[in-house]
Amino acid sequence: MSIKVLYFASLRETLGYSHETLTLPGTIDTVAALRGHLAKRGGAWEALQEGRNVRAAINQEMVGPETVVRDRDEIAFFPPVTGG
Amino acid sequence: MSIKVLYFASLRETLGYSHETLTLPGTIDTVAALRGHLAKRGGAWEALQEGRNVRAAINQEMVGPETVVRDRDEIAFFPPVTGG
Amino acid sequence: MSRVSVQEADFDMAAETAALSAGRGDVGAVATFLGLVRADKLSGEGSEVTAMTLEHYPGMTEKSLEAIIVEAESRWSLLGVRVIHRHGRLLPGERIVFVGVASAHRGDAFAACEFIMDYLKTRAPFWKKEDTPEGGRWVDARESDDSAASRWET
Amino acid sequence: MSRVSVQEADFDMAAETAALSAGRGDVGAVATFLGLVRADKLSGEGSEVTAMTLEHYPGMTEKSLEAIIVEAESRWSLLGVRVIHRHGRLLPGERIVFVGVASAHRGDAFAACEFIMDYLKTRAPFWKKEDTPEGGRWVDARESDDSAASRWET
Repeated sequence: MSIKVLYFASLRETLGYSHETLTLPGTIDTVAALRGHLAKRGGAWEALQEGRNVRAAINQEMVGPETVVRDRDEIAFFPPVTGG
Repeated sequence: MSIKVLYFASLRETLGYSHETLTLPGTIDTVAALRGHLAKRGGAWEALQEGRNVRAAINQEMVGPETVVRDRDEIAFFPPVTGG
Repeated sequence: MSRVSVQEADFDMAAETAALSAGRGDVGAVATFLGLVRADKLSGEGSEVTAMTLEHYPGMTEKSLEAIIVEAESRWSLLGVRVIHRHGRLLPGERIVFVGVASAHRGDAFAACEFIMDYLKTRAPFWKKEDTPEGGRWVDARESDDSAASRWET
Repeated sequence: MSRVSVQEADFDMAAETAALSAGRGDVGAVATFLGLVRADKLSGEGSEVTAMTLEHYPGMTEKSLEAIIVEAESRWSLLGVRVIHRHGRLLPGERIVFVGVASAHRGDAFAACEFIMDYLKTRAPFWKKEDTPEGGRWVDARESDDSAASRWET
């Protein structure tokens, strides 16, 4: 399946990417699995490893790690929010 | 002793007085005693009887019934406040 | 500028709010409250309110509001407080009361603003009389105002 | 007028507050909150903040703020809500966020205004980066914001 991934704030700066389009194998079917998949790129990408303080949204709604990722989803990763 | 007494809002309208200067016998030495003294005038003044929902201030500070009244005090009686 | 005003005249909420943080870099939060005359305010059943007249106890009103602010300042870390309360005859939709509180953080600003309003409602000597097509009627004190104020007592 | 705005431009708090009660007789209470850039805001130790840059997630910010308002409306009896949040580069003393809530009674207005700010602080995708003489630093999320938001969960 094909998804769009967005990165924001300090995570965007750490990774050096604001967004990318990915084609995923069918085994990567949850937010947690996607994070693990990306963290395996190594280097800066280890910022996405399990246990790091990263939040996720799918199609612009906050989601937990077990939420299912579907074809054409827009998935965002970012640090805890600090607005207001 | 000589005191000034003020009446406000519905109590002022009921009594038909906004203020008066009173010379009190020495036996009238608390707010409660003063209320009883005034209520004995009868008629509309019974609005000041014990048990009626009347608040008191001495020298512009809210006080309870047992507060002592002193010479030259400014004493106010009024219903519960409803501002804001 | 004094931080308490009891006046017949209307006020400029924007200027009052701006003054609470003007020229300083330590204010991160300003909470405000604005109370307005409602046309549908009812003391029990009854009809539309055509006007409201606010009576007060000159001298004591200012003193009681100042005391409420001092109490708020002893409870929270505040950088500025402004209270304005009008008296006289007001029409529906008109401003009655303004409370503005500045602080470094929002928690202090919100709590102090609500505290000041709750105490004002039970301790500041103002009384409302509503004009209706059937005549004037004094507004009864509300039980809910007493319970709101008593929340702050430990 | 939309009740949520996410914009670079400054806003007119007086006009926004007035709009919440304009032309209606049922609003008795308007609670507002204004958040400002502090010059002394510290992420840990550090020096003066010379500017603040707010990044956000376009689209999601508006959706999340709208969802927070809908949640507030389900909890309290509200007559109007307005939320404005700025992004981009802001100087100390500049306005960041405005929340205004109109209701018949003050209890609902205060609670909903504070609830919206608490949820905004933990759920709306904005991130602050402070400029200091030593360079830029991302602001860390505060534990106190999580606990403020969790107060509202039953």
